[in-house]
Amino acid sequence: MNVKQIIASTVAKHLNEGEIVNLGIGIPTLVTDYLHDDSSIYIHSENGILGVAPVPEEQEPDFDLVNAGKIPVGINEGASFFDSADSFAMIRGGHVDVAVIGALEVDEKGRIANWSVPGKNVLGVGGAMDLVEGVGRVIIATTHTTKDGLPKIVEHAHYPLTSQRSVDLIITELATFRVKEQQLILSELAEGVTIEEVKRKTTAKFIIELTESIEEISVS
Amino acid sequence: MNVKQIIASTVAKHLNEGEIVNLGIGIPTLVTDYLHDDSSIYIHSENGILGVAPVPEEQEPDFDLVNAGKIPVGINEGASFFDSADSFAMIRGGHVDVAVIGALEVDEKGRIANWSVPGKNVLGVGGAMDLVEGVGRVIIATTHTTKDGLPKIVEHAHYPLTSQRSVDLIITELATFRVKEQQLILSELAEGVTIEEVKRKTTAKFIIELTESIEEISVS
Amino acid sequence: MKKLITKEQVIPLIQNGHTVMVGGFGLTGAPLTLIEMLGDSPVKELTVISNNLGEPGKGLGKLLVQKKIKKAIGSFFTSNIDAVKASQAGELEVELLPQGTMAEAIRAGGAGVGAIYIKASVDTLLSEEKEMRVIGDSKYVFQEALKADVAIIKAYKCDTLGNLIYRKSARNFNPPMATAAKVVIAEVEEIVEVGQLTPDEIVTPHLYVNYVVLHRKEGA
Amino acid sequence: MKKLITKEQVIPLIQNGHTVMVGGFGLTGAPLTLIEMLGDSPVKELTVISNNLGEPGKGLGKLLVQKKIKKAIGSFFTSNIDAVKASQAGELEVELLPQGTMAEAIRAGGAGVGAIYIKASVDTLLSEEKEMRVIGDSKYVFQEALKADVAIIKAYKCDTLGNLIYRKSARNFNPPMATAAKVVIAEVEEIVEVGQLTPDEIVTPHLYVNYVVLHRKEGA
Repeated sequence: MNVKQIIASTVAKHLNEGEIVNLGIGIPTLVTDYLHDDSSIYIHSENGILGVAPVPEEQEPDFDLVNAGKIPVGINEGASFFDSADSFAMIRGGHVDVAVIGALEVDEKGRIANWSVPGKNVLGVGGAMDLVEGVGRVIIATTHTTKDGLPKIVEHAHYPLTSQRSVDLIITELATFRVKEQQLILSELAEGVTIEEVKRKTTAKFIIELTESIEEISVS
Repeated sequence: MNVKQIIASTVAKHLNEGEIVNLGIGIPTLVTDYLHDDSSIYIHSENGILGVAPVPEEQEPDFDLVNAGKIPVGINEGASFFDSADSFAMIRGGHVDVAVIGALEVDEKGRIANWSVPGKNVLGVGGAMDLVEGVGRVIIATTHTTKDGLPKIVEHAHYPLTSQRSVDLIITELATFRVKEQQLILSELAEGVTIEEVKRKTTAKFIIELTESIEEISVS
Repeated sequence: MKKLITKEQVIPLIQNGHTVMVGGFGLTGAPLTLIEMLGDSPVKELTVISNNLGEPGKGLGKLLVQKKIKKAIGSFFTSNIDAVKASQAGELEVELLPQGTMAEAIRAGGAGVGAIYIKASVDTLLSEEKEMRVIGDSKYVFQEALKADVAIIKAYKCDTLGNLIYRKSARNFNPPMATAAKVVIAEVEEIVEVGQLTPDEIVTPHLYVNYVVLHRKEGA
Repeated sequence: MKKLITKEQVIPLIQNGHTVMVGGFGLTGAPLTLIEMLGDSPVKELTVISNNLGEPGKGLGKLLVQKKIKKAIGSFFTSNIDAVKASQAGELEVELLPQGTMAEAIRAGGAGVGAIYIKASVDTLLSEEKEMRVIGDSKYVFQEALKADVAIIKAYKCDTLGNLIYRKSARNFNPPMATAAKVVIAEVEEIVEVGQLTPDEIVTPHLYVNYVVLHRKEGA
């Protein structure tokens, strides 16, 4: 598995059966690859679909059936289509259980920045603010560092925040952090990753409370 | 024709082809009886129908298909069903051209009172306020006087107003008034009715500008 | 079907003092089986949000004579003489809203919109104690969103996931109410297999529906 | 079909300085034939309300390089490098809204709602100059309704009355935009006889649709 696949498969493990999950652009869209076929998790796409599935292999892509990343998808049995106003009514009204989204940065209170880069004209915000304010749980799926190797989980965000709300879970290829009372808690390490590596690549303060099973892996 | 039929048939003459018309409870619902079969006037019912028609004679009444008066109706070809929020979005958003509604009173500025009787607990307002604020033209369909013979078109309303908006047309079994710049204009007389009779049964001030064709009838 | 429950499971969901939305326009589209179940429950002091209060002894009219309803928020209660009597006797508190304002406030509640500005009832007795605001060149009334603890609604069919469709004008307030309560119980005439309702046909997607009960035909 | 018009009839409907809503999420559900027609029109200084600005040279991207667009209101323009350049060069004014706020503000515009309160973007840089208000125990941003002079939208089929249905996720912003403009022009793939679309199937009832043009398949 590559880095993106590691992140997406870890996210999949943190979803509960029966949940309605919105998947953001990029890594989050890969999550559907790691749900088992008889899963009762339903994927919501903010452009107007409940019940997104991978495109069936034998099928031609249909450009009238795309996800939030404008990539052709398939649908499950029991799926439905609706307009953008109704779709965001679901998000804003708290009817979507989980959002999995990317981030430019996460600060040490668990708040994210994922829409604007200072000094550049701001030309995109998309649905991230609606999702972070509206859904039950927010899961951040991101590489642990930037392309240049700089930490993305930082003491203070350099970029403007998406919301004052703290997210619930931050999942990278190295580790998983829970956020509790605006505090980051390192709860899982990926195979072969040490606490020291995570500390070196993270400038935000965090508490360590590894879940047993994962701790075993990390010390093995 | 009885009084109600005279009023409803006069209303029908004042509707234009292509208009979307909402019909209120009571006399207004009779208007559909006076539209010709190939009319392009479409009837909107605020409980969620566009394209109301009379119940076809051979058909059993369907109590899942009722008008605003909770009376079973039929539908035209091209009719559609929607929920109450979407239905009032049409009304409030100005997408319904005409509302035909009843009134307890009309004042001499053409404003109506049709929801509340002072001294009694107010227990009903319905959709009248939404209609008067939202639609293009408001046509009042009412008997000229109360059951007790008292004028309904009065100098000042005794009952609370439904809106500050003046209606566009007031149609009774005796006469039709246009409302222009908050002034009532007697524009038509029913067959056999004299200006004197209308004056006697109306306490609101009004101007007389009879349309030619009707004037001929009234003097004949 | 996992969401299908019985009367014994419905009763504890609605508790003393709860705010309950009840679908229907008059008796059309009203969840009569669910209302019947509430009639057999010891629950009391309910605040009911519903366009009407049924008819004397029918629908919500039953709960009214059982004195289970403390307060009613809706648009038209005049058609039930028992509501008029209860209000005059000081046994029923009434909050009247224009029908469209009510429908839109329920939609807002479900869509995570905090409040809306509506023209209906501006400068009338009905809103004399309400906040007004000029937006553009019109005056609007401030209306907070409406939400409920429980919504009981009536649909036509559901699939085994809980997707709903409605029958003709029995749709009315049911879809917006399905979005605006913490717990949504739908009474349906028929349950079909998932996949039987097409993605374009579904009116209320399953994420809004917590529980389903089967409609009991009168006399059955 | 009375509402069916040609390019020559479309062009004069959209005038210099007009505010134009344009449906679509990326190119999915975008009215490409109508946009093409605008490209051949001398019209300029348009304010465009659309989620995106197409792609470089495609869809609205075409009108952008023709410098017909003075201002863009939407949620995500970053995917078109030409929009980024035009903005940096001071040739394009941009107003960014969270995608859900935009969708809901358009719906409000169509539904005669003057303004709405939304949580998304509260206490962020995006709304630092916006009015806030606490309702219940949450903070909301005040958002005025969005309306337009003209909406150009894409639908799948229409009947000869102008009722519309959409295809899969090509629905997106098209139905709310169909409600929020003085003049609505729908581009459709197919016209069917009235009666071919059932009352439950119709998504946009004909009262919202002023004109229809036929979609021209690429290369055709």
